[in-house]
Amino acid sequence: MLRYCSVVYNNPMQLNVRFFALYRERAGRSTDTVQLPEEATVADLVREVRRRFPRLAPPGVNIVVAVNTEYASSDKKLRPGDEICLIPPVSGG
Amino acid sequence: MLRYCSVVYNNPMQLNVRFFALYRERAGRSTDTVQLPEEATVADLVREVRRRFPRLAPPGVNIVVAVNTEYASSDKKLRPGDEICLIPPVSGG
Amino acid sequence: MIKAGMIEITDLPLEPEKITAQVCKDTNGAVVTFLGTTRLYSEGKKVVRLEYEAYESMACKKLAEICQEIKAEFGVEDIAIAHRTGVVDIGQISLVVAVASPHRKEAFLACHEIVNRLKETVPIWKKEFFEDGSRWVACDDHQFNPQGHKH
Amino acid sequence: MIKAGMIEITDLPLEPEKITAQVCKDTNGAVVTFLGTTRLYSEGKKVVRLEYEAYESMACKKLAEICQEIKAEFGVEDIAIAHRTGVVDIGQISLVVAVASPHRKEAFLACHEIVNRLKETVPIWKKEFFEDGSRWVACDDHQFNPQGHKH
Repeated sequence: MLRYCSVVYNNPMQLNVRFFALYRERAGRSTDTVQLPEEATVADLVREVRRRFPRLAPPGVNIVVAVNTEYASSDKKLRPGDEICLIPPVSGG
Repeated sequence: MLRYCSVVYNNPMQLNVRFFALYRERAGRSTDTVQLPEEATVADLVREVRRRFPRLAPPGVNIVVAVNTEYASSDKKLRPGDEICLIPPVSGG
Repeated sequence: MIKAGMIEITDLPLEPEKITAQVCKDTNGAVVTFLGTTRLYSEGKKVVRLEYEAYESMACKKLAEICQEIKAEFGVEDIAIAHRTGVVDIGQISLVVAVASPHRKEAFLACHEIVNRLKETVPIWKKEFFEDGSRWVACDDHQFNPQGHKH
Repeated sequence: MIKAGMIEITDLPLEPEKITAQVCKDTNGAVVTFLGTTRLYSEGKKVVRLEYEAYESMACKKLAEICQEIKAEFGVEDIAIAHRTGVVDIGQISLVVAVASPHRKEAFLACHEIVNRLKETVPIWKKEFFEDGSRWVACDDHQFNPQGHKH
């Protein structure tokens, strides 16, 4: 835990996150910046975003994430500069 | 046979036949008038038309007939005034 | 030229937008349109132009029957069909079938099946003109066998 | 607005003729066009208008991927897709998918499957506005359960 905290504060990644549709409305904004430790995963990101915006989605609902315009699994490692978007259930057509 | 002949010549039906597409070209005309005995069937009509236009279709090929804008079976009885058309294989679309 | 409801057989160029517009209603969410267009090649041979001939009154009636069958089988309400006759140049439209329904699956299946049935039963004929001859499509078995052995 | 080849996402009204025209070639004999239009009723409730939102760059890429898959699976070459964003009034067109191929079967199946996949994977969202409220379509399981029992 100590190491985790030191990474967060000494060498954090700053990541821009985009919200669309339902998530944009619930977050009350289109973008947000979150700080995560180096080597953080999509799951870490979702945890942090849920902490910042508790009303985004109920706990039992999976939040889908796209990294660099590709759907990402929860264990995918994030890198500085990644384009991260939260994708609510799609309904085009 | 005698009775058949007397029907043909004493009380014949005069029927107008229309030809389309391949049959029109092979008959060299769009319409023809054939005389058939009363109570003649589609099969009788086809036989008479084949006699008049031997190059319409090879002997082994079935000639489809429409009577009053409906596909007709070979045993269908014809009546004066029927609209009779010879229908080559269709290829619309 | 013959027109009955949303069925039309005409020797004028077809206008797909107008035909499709006939089936659009605000209760329909899906509109599927099929265009049959004349191809440059037929079985590897270059086609110069096509000619369509129709037994108009019967063709119109058969198309109306197909519409009734399809409406009953697929539960769709809105169908428009137009078929062109006469000379149709390469790349031009010979057939338009438009089907609209609340949901897409029925519209796709119904439109496809209309075209299938049309090609089986509607008295319309297509003649292909090549550089060195012509033929009525689908009439190959009507060729006389020069040896006279065909039955 | 984003456009890549025959894929377009735009907040301007869609023009189906122009999109369909892109896939017409004289080697194709069949053109199947799907129009998605906004319906007056959604699950029995009267809709006033709709709004579409897209993650444009990813939506465009996903549509291009679907096109590649469909071309490989169905052997078709010519596909055009346009999706509208922003406010779309009732009866207007939100989606156009046009597929052309030498023969009709592939065009029908490919066009249908493109629409199916689009609705599953492409990041575009539809919001329905009713007289008494609004909802993002497909997001029903994102409602918070007031009793807190939902998992």
